Amino acid sequence: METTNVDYKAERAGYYKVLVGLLLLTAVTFIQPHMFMTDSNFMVQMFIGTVKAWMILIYYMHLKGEKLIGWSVLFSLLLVVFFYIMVIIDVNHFQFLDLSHITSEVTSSGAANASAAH
Amino acid sequence: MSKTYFDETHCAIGHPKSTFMQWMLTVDHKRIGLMYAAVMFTFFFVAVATALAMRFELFAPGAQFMDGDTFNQAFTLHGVIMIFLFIVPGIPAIFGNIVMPLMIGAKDVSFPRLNWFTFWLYIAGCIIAVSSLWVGEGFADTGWTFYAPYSLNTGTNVIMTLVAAFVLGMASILTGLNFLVTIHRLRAPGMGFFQMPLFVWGIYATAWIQLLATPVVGITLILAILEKYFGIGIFDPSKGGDPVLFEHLFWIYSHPAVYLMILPAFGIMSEIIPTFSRKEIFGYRTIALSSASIAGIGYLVWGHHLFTSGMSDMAKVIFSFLTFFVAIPTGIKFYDWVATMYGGKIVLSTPMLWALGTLITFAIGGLTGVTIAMVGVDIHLQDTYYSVAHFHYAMLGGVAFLLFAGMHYWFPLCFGKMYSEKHAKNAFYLQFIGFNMLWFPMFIAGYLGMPRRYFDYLPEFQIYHQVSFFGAVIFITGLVYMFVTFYKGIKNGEKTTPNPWNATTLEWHLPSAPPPLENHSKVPYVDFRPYEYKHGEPVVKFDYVTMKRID
Amino acid sequence: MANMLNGFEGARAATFAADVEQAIVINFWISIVLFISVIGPMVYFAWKYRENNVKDEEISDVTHHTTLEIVWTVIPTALMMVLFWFGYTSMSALRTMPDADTAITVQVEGSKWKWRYEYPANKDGFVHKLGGAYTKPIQDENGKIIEKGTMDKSALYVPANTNIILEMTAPLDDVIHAWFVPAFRMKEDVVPGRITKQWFNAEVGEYEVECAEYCGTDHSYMYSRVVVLPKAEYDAWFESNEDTPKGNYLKSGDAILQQHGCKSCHAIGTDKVLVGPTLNTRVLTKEQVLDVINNGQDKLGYAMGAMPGGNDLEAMGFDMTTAEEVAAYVAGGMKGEQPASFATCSSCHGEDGAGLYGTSPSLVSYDVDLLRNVLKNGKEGMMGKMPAFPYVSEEEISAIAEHLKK
Amino acid sequence: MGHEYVPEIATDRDGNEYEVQGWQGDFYGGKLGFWLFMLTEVMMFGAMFLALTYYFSLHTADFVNASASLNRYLGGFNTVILLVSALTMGLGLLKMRVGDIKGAKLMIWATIILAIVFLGVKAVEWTAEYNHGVFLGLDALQSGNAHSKPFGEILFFGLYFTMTGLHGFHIIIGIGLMLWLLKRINANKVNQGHHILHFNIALYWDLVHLIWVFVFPYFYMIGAGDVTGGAH
Ligand code: HEA
Ligand code: HEA
Ligand code: HEC
Ligand code: CUA
Ligand SMILES: [Cu+2]
Repeated sequence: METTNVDYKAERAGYYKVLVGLLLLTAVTFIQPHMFMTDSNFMVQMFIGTVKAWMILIYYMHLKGEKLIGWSVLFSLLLVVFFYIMVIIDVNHFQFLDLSHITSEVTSSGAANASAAH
Repeated sequence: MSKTYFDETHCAIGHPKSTFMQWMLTVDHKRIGLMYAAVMFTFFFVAVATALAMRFELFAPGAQFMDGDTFNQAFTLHGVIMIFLFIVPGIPAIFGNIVMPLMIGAKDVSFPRLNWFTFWLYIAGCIIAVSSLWVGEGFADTGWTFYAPYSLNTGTNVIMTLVAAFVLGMASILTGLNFLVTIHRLRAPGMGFFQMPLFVWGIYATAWIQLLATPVVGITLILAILEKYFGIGIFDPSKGGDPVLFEHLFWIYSHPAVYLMILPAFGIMSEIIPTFSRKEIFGYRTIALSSASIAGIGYLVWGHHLFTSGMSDMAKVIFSFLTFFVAIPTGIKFYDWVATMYGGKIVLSTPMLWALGTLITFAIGGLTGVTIAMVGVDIHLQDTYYSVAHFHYAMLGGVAFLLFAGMHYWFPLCFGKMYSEKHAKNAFYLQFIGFNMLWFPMFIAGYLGMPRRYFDYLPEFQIYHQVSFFGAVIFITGLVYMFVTFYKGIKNGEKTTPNPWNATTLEWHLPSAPPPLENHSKVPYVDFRPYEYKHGEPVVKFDYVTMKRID
Repeated sequence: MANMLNGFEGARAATFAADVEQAIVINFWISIVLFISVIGPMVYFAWKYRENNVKDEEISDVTHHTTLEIVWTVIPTALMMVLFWFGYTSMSALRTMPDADTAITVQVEGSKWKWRYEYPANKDGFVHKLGGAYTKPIQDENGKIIEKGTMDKSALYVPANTNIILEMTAPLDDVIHAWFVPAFRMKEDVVPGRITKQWFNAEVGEYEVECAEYCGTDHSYMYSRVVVLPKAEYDAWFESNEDTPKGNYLKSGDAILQQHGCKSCHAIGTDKVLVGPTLNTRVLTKEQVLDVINNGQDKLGYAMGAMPGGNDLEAMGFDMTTAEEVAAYVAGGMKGEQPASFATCSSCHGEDGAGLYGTSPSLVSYDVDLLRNVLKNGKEGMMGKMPAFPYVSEEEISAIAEHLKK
Repeated sequence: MGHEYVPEIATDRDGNEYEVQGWQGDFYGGKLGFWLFMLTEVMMFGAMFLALTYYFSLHTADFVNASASLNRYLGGFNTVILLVSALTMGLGLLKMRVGDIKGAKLMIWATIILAIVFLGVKAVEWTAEYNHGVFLGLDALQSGNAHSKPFGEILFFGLYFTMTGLHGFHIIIGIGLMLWLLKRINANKVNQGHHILHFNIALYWDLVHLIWVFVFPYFYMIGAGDVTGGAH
């Protein structure tokens, strides 16, 4: 990043704008479970997270206009996504999952009590 | 006579007087590369000794001189050293350091001090790994795969081995990072990505794997350590944890890791074949791009190690399908290399012998890899000696053989001297024969149902193990022979010119052999392809003082 | 037992073995073709263009040939897809479970280092439980094998030409194993916490089972066998309450210890410490006793409850400074003068350390109560962790106790 | 280092001159290197989120239950703290780039203080959980005893302590790095013309924030709302 020609005021204003955006999104994070789309809570939360992450990457981390770095980031994210897809496909297609101990709901009689008391 | 990198060096801290300290603190990429070689070679002999001990034990059914536990520690030690201390850092740490910056006309890597630090991190990892032999309950007995829950239950010193693997992983990441930045930033002016020598492409593809795959195994090992200490439950079935998840996470790294090993080795092949065919390489671009695509596709196929793990059948089919697509770019490379030989003038010097020998052994290693990529067949062959033979053909007959090829090829560059061609060739023949005798019978034994990691076996398999034993003896004799030849070469080999092979790439256009401290006297301008030959002579010639082209 | 891998050669032992074999053969020929397509030209070029056969001016400078490049991309790709297809179909044959109604479902448990099989109840409601550990080969001093290893009668007995489904798992505190029959070309891991299944349909014969997933000390001895019987013979046995179609198991204490795999961890008759202590007589070491005095012991499940350790013990009047002395006394087999603070111990373990009527453990012998509790609850101590063996029956426990007394 | 470094010149056959990029004083190289390092962090946390998602897909209800018992307000407070600290960090870098060394230092101090507040809140949370009997090694997270929680909850809390712990560890390292940065600034090793260190530490801090952006909703928010009883 060049140090010449820094438009201090404009960049500072940019920082504040992004901050406001992020704060707003955080607020949405908080009210969403009580207000809207409550049945897909997890998805919405992750979506908001992604938007926030994108803003941080682009503005705070100056990814805008960075070709090489941008593609590298994208590539590694795509890899992670592929790992998720395959691993989750695998476990959810495991034929004998319902019979298996690791998915049984209750670990012991004690746990049954504990969750009953919940 | 001008000074070489043996005579002077830059240091990480201060300017020590003693030669010893100058080596310890050096930031010069060539010295660091040599030190890696020396250390690896030392540990390597530990692993070879364990391998020989295992072969002794397997000479006949029944316990010879080891019990089950000792044998289990032996193959773990062998696997861990071979993989984490030797072959994963292997070619990148040695030749990536020594020749890659020379090949792109750089003065050093991008972060020379980080390079120095990485070397010592590597040493720390080695020390932790090896010292766990004597600390606590002895070396881990988990196999190099550390499968949970076995690694969580066993009483041996798994934690130290895990920590060592983690530290070595860090070193590997930092090496990759350093090389990536170097290749992106420090190429000589005019050298685009498609003017880079193919070894640099191999290192580049490998560096991406080191960078992006290693952290996954790093965190997996940390999770295993936390599991052992705090019982977080992730891999513990009695708390709902799933052992299969560990296998996924482990192989997400460890499969790409096998391509991390082989890609720079392929790079060496791509250097040697055109040089000794006196001819420009066939299909430069496809070879370069296939390195990249092997690295890319390599991330997608880890599941082929889980064909019998209790993974869902759906995932088995998908992973089997994807696995075949790594074989295709590899095949393309093979055809390109052979096509390079067409119409050339083939000089069978020792490096070329090793390269051609490897074409044979790795073809066997790779094609048997394709066999076990067939899911129905792998259900029979998984965890038998068939897969052991496959990966020794791939790692020893592929990576280590090409490392040897590279050692012969760049020997004059590193030391300015030449080994005895006659002895080097004899050593090659011994090893080539010994190797095939050692591992080929194991394909048959594995197919007939000889499981791996057995210290005692059913009498039917004895004949295969015995042939294999004699193969090992021949092989290791050849190995020792080779190292003696090298040693003699270093001590009192003939002096050589900077370009004894008539090679074309930039590392041969140096003012002296061994190279001076800051490499090329001036950075050249690159407006040529890496392997240009005309009538068997390199096209590009330099004035080694001004580094201007004079052809 | 002339040939341990009985039945392998035929390659038709199980119905789907032929599919796998076919896939292997196809792969073999395709591999040969591909190998020759690379190595053939290589050898030829190395010979034809050898150094002194080529003049410098004759060296060609081809670097591209589009048609060739397409050919050597497309044809191998097609061949790879052929291989994938046969890999896939042979896997489908192996992995498509038959209809459970027409098949026999056997529960398989793999644990360190034995295989156990549990059948569905027969007409009388009797449940056959088979399997056990492999008897290791015996070597003389020179390492020569004088007696081959054997499964004896412990095996999986199934009828011929019938679909058998195996429902497999491992105990939660155990590790992964794999049930592998080379002759059938089948294997699948046995994973603690998961249920995995495989099936087969085989012809009469005996076939070796091997553990193919590394599992520790005796991984190399975790064999079992599948004995496929003519249907009538199987049915006759299944409806009976005979132990196995080959007769009943020996009920001697030694045989029981062998069958349940106790001997892979415990030496009996020698002082060698394998994984757990030797089971000659119960001689605790000083370290073991000290460990219990300091940390207590609450895994055994005696009626009296957990044994207090450290501070709790002191609160009962035990003098911690004499711990060493007491430990030495117990380790020495309770001979010589009794340390004064052993009084605290004897309030639970009895004057002579022989335990109190099954409510607290004996310190000197493997009585039935100690055995029962250890087998039921497992035992975790300073030597390590012994898994529980809940399926060892009451008679068997008595027989073991009887045997250990000798 | 690198102040007096004069780049080398390479000359082609026609005598045209090209500046050679050396490893010394390579701002972009430093930045690229650091980004690559951060990618390794992404992969590392990616793998942990993978384990988390794995068990979430198996034990969705348990996860939601367990999440509901976390203190969302403290978590939310920490989110805001990190948000503001990312701002102060950014402003600090901006000031450095225009040569306002004093302002930059002030901003770095502000970031450090916010980071410490974050850790403080974390400590309060963990103590509360400990007192509730939910902590690594306590009975509730062991199997087979009277207090055992269901599998999903054991796994949720196991990963919760691991991941927030690792994140906290990153914050601690960040504080160390910032203190070191201040030292370098005072020694005039980092200044307007040579601020790659400041730049990279700012990037690091953003990464720490970025990870929290996912850690927070994944642990604290999936159990929010009317699906379950809400916070305790
Ligand atoms: C350097 C290391 C290396 C390399 C390069 C490879 C390369 C390959 N490997 Fe290998 N493999 C290992 C190291 C390696 N492997 C290790 C260490 C293990 C076991 C780990 C353990 O369990 O401990 C293993 C295990 C392993 C398994 C699991 C076996 C099991 O546990 O059951 C599988 C299954 O698919 C597999 C497949 C392949 C394939 C398809 C390739 C392909 O990349 C091969 C491509 C090469 C060729 C195809 C040959 C050359 C080309 C031609 C001759 C041209 C014509 C051919 C075609 C166009 C197809 N490997
Ligand atoms: C790079 C990897 C590598 C190499 C080279 C070797 C080399 C050899 N290995 Fe093995 N091996 C493994 C990696 C390797 N191995 C792994 C990962 C396992 C699995 C472990 C597990 O199950 O967990 C294994 C398992 C394994 C087994 C199976 C154990 C079992 O399952 O029961 C056996 C059995 O005989 C064996 C033997 C040998 C022998 C005789 C050699 C000989 O060929 C030894 C001679 C070696 C060489 C000749 C190499 C030469 C290289 C150099 C000399 C380099 C010099 C270095 C520098 C100058 C820097 N190895
Ligand atoms: C996987 C290995 C293993 C197997 C199989 C095994 N044990 Fe053990 N056993 C142990 C270990 C380890 C201990 C020691 C526990 C300790 O540290 O106190 C032990 C302890 C014991 C003890 C108590 C010893 C003492 O003095 O406190 C008895 C009795 C015992 N085992 C009997 C058996 C019997 C009977 C069987 C078979 C049915 C068996 N064990 C199978 C590993 C095993
Ligand atoms: Cu059980 Cu290997
Ligand atoms: Cu693989």
